[in-house]
Amino acid sequence: LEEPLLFEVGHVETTGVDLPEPSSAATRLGGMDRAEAIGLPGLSEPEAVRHYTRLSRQNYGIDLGFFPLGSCTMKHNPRLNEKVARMPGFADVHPLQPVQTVPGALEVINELANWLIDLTGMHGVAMSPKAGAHGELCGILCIRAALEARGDARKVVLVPESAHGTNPATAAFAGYEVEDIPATAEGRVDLEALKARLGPDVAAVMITNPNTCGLFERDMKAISDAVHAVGGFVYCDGANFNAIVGKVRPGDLGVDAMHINLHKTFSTPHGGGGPGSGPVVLSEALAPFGPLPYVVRDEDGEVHLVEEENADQYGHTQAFGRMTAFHGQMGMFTRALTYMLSHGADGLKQVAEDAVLNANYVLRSLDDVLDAPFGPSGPCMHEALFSDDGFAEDISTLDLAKGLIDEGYHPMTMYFPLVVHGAMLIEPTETESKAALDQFIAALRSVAGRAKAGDATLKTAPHYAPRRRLDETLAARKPVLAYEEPVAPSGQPTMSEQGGR
Amino acid sequence: LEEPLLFEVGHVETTGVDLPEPSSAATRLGGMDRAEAIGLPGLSEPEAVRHYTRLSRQNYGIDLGFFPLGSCTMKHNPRLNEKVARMPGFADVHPLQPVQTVPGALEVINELANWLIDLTGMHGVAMSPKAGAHGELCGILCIRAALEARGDARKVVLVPESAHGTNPATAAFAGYEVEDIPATAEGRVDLEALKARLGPDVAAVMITNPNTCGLFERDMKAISDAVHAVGGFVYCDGANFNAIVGKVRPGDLGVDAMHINLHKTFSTPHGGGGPGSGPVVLSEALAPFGPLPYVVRDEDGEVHLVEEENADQYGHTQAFGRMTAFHGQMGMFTRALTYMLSHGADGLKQVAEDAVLNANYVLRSLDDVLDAPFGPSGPCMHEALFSDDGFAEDISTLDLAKGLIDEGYHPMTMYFPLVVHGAMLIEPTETESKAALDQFIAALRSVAGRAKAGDATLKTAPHYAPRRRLDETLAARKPVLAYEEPVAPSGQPTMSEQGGR
Amino acid sequence: MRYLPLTEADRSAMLETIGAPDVDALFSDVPEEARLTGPIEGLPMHASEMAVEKHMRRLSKKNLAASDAAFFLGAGAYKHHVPASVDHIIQRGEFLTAYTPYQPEIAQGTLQMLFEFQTQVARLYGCHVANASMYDGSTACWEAVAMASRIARGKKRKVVLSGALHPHYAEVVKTMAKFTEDEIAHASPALQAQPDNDGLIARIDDDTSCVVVQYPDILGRVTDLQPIADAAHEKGALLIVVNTEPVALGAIKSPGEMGADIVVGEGQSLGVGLQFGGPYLGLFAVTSQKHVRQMPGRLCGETVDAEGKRGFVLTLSTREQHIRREKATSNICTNSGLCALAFSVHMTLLGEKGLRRLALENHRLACHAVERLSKVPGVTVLNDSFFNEFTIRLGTDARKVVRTLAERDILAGVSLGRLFPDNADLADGLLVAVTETTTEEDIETLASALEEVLS
Amino acid sequence: MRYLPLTEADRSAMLETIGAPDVDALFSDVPEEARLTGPIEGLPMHASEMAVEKHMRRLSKKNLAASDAAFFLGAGAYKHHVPASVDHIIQRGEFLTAYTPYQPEIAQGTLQMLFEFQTQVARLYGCHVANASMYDGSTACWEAVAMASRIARGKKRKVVLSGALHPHYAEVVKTMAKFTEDEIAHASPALQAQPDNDGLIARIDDDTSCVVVQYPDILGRVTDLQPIADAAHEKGALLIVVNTEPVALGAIKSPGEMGADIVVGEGQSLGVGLQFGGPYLGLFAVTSQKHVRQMPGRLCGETVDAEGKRGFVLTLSTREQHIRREKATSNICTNSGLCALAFSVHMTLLGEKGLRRLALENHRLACHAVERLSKVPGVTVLNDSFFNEFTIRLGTDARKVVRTLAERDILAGVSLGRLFPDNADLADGLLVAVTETTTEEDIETLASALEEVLS
Repeated sequence: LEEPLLFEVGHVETTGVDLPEPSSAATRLGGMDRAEAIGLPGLSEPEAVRHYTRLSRQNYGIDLGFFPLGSCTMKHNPRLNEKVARMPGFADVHPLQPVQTVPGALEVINELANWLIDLTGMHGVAMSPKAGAHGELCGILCIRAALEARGDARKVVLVPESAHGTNPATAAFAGYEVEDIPATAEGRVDLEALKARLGPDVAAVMITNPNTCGLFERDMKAISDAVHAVGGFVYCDGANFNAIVGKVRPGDLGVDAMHINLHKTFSTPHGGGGPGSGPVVLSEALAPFGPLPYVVRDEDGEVHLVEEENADQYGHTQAFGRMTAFHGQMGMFTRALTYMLSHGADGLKQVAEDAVLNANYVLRSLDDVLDAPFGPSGPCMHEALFSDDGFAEDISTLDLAKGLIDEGYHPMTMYFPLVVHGAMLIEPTETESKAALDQFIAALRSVAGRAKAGDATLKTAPHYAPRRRLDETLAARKPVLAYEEPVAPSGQPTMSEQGGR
Repeated sequence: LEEPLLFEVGHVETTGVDLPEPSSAATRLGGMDRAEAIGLPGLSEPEAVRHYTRLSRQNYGIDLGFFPLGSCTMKHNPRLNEKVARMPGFADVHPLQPVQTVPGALEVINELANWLIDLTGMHGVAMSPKAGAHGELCGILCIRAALEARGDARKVVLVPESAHGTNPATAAFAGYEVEDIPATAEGRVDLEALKARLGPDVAAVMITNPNTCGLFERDMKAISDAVHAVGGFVYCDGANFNAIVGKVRPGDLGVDAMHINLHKTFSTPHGGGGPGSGPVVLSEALAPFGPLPYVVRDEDGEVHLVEEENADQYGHTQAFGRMTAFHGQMGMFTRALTYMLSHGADGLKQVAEDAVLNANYVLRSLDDVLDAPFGPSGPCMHEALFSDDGFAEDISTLDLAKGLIDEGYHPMTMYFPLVVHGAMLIEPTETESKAALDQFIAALRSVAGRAKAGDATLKTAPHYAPRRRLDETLAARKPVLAYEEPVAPSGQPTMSEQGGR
Repeated sequence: MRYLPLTEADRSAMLETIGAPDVDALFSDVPEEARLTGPIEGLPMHASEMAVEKHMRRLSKKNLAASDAAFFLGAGAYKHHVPASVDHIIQRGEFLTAYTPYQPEIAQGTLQMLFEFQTQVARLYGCHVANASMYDGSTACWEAVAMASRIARGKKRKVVLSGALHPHYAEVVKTMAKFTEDEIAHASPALQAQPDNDGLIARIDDDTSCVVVQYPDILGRVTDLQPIADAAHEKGALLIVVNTEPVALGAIKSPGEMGADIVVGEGQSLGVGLQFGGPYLGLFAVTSQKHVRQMPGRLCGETVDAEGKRGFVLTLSTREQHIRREKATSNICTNSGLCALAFSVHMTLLGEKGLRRLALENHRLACHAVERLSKVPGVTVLNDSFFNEFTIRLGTDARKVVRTLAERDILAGVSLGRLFPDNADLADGLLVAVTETTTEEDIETLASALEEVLS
Repeated sequence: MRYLPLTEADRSAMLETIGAPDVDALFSDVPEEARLTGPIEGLPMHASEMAVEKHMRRLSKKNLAASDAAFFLGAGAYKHHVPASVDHIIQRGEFLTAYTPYQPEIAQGTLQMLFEFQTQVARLYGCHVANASMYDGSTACWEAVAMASRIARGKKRKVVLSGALHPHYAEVVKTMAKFTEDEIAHASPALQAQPDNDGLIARIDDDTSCVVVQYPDILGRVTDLQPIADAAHEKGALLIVVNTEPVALGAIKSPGEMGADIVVGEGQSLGVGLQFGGPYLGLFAVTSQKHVRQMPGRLCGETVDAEGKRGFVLTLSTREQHIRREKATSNICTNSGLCALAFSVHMTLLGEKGLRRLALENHRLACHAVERLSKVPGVTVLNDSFFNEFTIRLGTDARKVVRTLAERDILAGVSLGRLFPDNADLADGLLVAVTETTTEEDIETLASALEEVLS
């Protein structure tokens, strides 16, 4: 089923929305009336529904099968959350409505904030960041604001080699120099090496815990104490919070700031690449610097919106500014709060336990056919890490991953973390059943066997997907980033001959 | 992607609905507590969503492609209709609520009834029939009630050979003997033959207009007059109303009763086989006998529900009874009314015009490669009819149809009407674009060429569908109509080894 | 028009291919005097999605939605919580916009679902085989009576209906019987704690093709059906059991276990919702293999494809009217496919554990309501046994009480006067249903309001 | 727990495979003093779908939904009618639950949609290339400023912001600039019929990396940008144009036509809805090919697969932080994929014809509102030009008037006092937005209420 481009089937005269014909009255557009053709083809509703339904079927999604993606926590998205987000009182309210008309919306933000604070053992939370990386930036800016407030112009942020790429990018964006922290042979931060580097020039250490090798940083508290001892702050990347939610509170380990990906741990849908949401929980030391706007509940239980004009009133005078125009990802807040209320404190603890149980089950069901570099040192957390050790010479991790597509699965995370050669990182999450894992394990065992035997058909996989391997080099060398109508000698220039199936 | 049966993946201890654990309090169930295991496996929500999403992908639907089904009017189902049907005031009201609490629901029924009356030029409408066949039965029962009311015990209903199978079935169900009416070589009812058969024993004639050959019965008015002249009634099968909606009113042609398939002409979704809805419009002679309950609007504009107890008050004392427990297919009424309001009188006329235009375009774009038995006599209405004349000896209409599946299409209606050998009936409807028709025509020309050339691969088509040809004989000879767990020697009896992909 | 893809240019090009001067030429077979020249008068012209939605929302808001009231209506239609994922699944285009699965190669989704549905219904009912759904409970009930007549081959003409059968169901049977000339024995029920099973049994004779009872019955009573089954079978009659609340069967014995031959019912409780009465979902099952070929409606069966893979098809369709014409076994053509899907998804989400818990939660709240309402001065509870619905007597015309309470957004139940308008003896009866959606606060609201109104 | 498929039996079997005595053994790396032994205190336990839905509905009902009011708010977020099919499509599991399309073989649906989206945005903006979306308009605006700095390679440090730029957007730019040490030139706008373009031009100097203007501006004014573009280019600065109402571009000239280098904006108007401010949709496009590799965010490009079939991939990702780490061109990782889909579907349904009609219908109703409101004693209309939003002066504190009217379910607009709390000169200004969802009755309601309140 091939589907042509919209620009090949649509017409500028077709519309799927009935609107009155324009009247001939004079406009008051300042003489800027748009005269030229824009080039936007339309489709009637039947055509549009079919176009997008067909396109959708070229996608893979959680609703169709398992996503063994490390660090991405692709879990089931409950349908209740979608229903709640569409309630008119949430979906159909304007961010600048008089606050008297939106107490329920403010309560949602406040309730969710309280859940996040309680689950992490922290002191405050900045709700407005729009995604994980935006949350990281917010956290680092809080740290910088706190340091500046005490007149401390530190220059360096320490980041482990195995960190998500967003960590060093964020630190650089906030004006810091980034230095690596080495890892032990066991895949954890080298505490002694870190201590040796710490000093008065270090603004912060950014740690991921559980780390990107799927291991818990046993020395986390000692790391925090050491960083605090030299006047620095500890930023924790919360992308892997799903492994410990309800089991461990980062605040108890000395963390100063941590972003929470609501689209990972709290199951707001990924949507093919967003929207996400990245609130940042903050320690007592950093909370005063959190950005505007935010929401507080007073002693009478009433909720209030704090913005620039009334920050004094609520004692929040040191905010470092505003990260986005409005209040953050409200549509994600309603979903995440619904998810939390559904699970409750007991259910969230079970989430972490089942996620870790599933990961260890995958690890131990595969470590006889795939090399698990940190397997011997004990259980993993929520994800299982393997290397390409033992593959036939010309078969790569990428080949194995594309072979998995032919078995009906999305590939795992590949070549990350960088500390392991040909890394494969598998995070099953708690919403996969044992039966689903058993099927996946059987499929992966089979592909792994072919990789070891040097099965050449893996080099050209996938064979049964909507597309064979795509030429990414061509795409980057000669970028075609927008459609352009072919110059047609005659006939209909907007309808290609390529056809619709 | 194979999907196992629910009974192979589910467990009786698994549930996707959180409910409190039963208390130990005594029950008041009359001692009839259900003790034995029932055998109903459950799935958690993630598993259930995936099970049904995967199943859905083995289906074909209008959202995916064109349905060239004659007599079935598979048109686009607007999404607004789905949204409206889910409004709480329609979806969440009980049929026995005090009428004072449901004036809006009664207005919907009344508004829709008025649209149907105006569009058909009839006098009244029975809204409660649940589907087309149920509506036919309702219409025939009205006729029988009217005849009985005048003490007239007629025994015969005349039905054309080309009629839908439901017509004779309905007449038989209502206690009538069914006799055929012959057709002319042109594919229409033979008026003279009909007149010759008419007499005082004929209760009714059941006609489909446009008929199942896709032709308008030119002599409809003359037929009606002749039937009325001998004291009989004219029933018109409304399955093909889409061809003439807004262009011709059946009431103007002397029809006494006609059911309307809301799930055809008025676009309520087929849903893989229902629910439908089959209101029956009635002439002045039959309207007094329509069943209860129904809805009337008084002179003050107020709407009232008429049931057994208050039929006197509204002068509806001759109702033949009740066809169903409640008020009919309310959920379909809201969708159909939404559809009508969207199109309006002008849009509905355009519907018929575009439907007929599309059908004639298909007819004339194919009649050089396929035999069109009634093609020479002039334009068709909303569907184009072809025969298997010219196919290679061992290739059947069925083979061609299954070959069309491999081209990405649902087959057309086959072997119906019976009056044409190897008939293929194609109804494009008005919601297919010219581009979609051109693709279909190209595909059908290609398959027709193969059928003429005797391409043996057609005999085993489809090759690219989720299943190859299925053994229907086996299914009927040894019916397996419910799942039974295999007797497992050990382990988990509810989990087959067959696996999920 | 947003739903019509043809452009004016398309129309011209197509007319040219056809060789017609204009669209009206295609309608030349329609006698000119019958051809309308413009849009039908008196009807509005096309309207935008926004305008139509506004109009329909206005009508919707005129109704009191069940969720906005203290709600106690039942009598054959029950308000249950439907999981959000049910609606998500039935809105998948591949289910919503699919055709009847006559082409099994591209309809395995619908067919496998129907096979699972049939199995679920058969097990719930304690039966051998269930069909792929019917219009609703009342028409399924009639189809069962007609099937019993077919099995009796016209030699037995009497149908015995329990007085405690839903009166609308009885009305549908009587309406149809007028035309098929079956004789219907029926009377309205007496307000007693126990149904009059002995009286019913006494009415069964050798001319009886079937006996129809409801379980739990219209007054909410639960009784052992085995004696009735035995009595019917002794006279060569079939026992047809009607169930209007499938959730009950998570708590009480199945009709199949107690000797029923045909079990029919309304499936609306699971997945479908109230919808002012339709579309609903008729369930139909038989306990004996020998009756399968006499069943009405569609059946989905297992088979294999040309490569030997398991697959599903509609089968035994020689019973159906599109094939068998005047010899068909039922009036059903379209059924309730999408409602069957909703039912099946909801049942799958529940599973046996969830269904049993749901049933017991309904019963627990109903027990609480019985206890609370029995303390209201003037109220007498009729039932000894019940599941989630029971009858109370108010000592005054219940219809008026219902209307009065409706003004306060309390939908107190279904008055027996509405169901049995011809029987004044029942006028003070009120049928009260309680489900998992009912809160203790709702029950208190009803009880307090009754205390006030009845004093 | 309805979302957790493991049964107790599964858990035991899995622990056995792992060789662990219990689940807690898997958490042995967590120091014992940090391990929680029971559920976190003070938080509720798990709840049924029904209970959670009820709680959330209660919170939802505390808010006044825009559809239940006479509604005139804009200022960067607009209420438009979104066709029902848009929501249907974004709820398809294959779109909703898909991951970022890093595996193009099984993500062509998302990728082709993004390619179409990029083309639609580029054409709407009169640009060459658009990216695959950003968080929202305000962050896109900041990313544009940062991009201009990158292009200036740190040699130019000054950013000139128009006073008529949305103050929240200006605030975001200023916040970020504090850390990157760009110098921001900005002042709040004067209440004049025409924006002070000459003043803006006068502030551009050789140290200016970019000039940022909004079009239509925060007061609703529409002005020719070409002179500003020319002035900027003369000093080697880039012109960044911000648009917060994409519907406007169906009626007025595109920024690309008038010399903009980077065009950014908020896409919420099409497909996305109000949602109390998020998630929204940042649009980002450039007019020159040479700036493509400096763009932030994801880009989708056309290529071929191993069989030569056309396909799409994410490309030029060496700009992105997951690859380039501290050298990345932006802070974006996750973007607004699903909102981009909603925008693209809505735009496809409109098409050029629909977009133009929609724009003119907005403008027609806005003209009507201007006319009607100008007749209210005490009201002065500021604008000469506008699209669907304009500024009126009330002669009294507009914030108070807004609050008073809100009590009558009239959401009268956004007061300039709320947007510019520090500038008392603006306190009597009210920004009024009118779209196709506004009825003439709504306008009359507002006008009458203002007559009453201002008298």
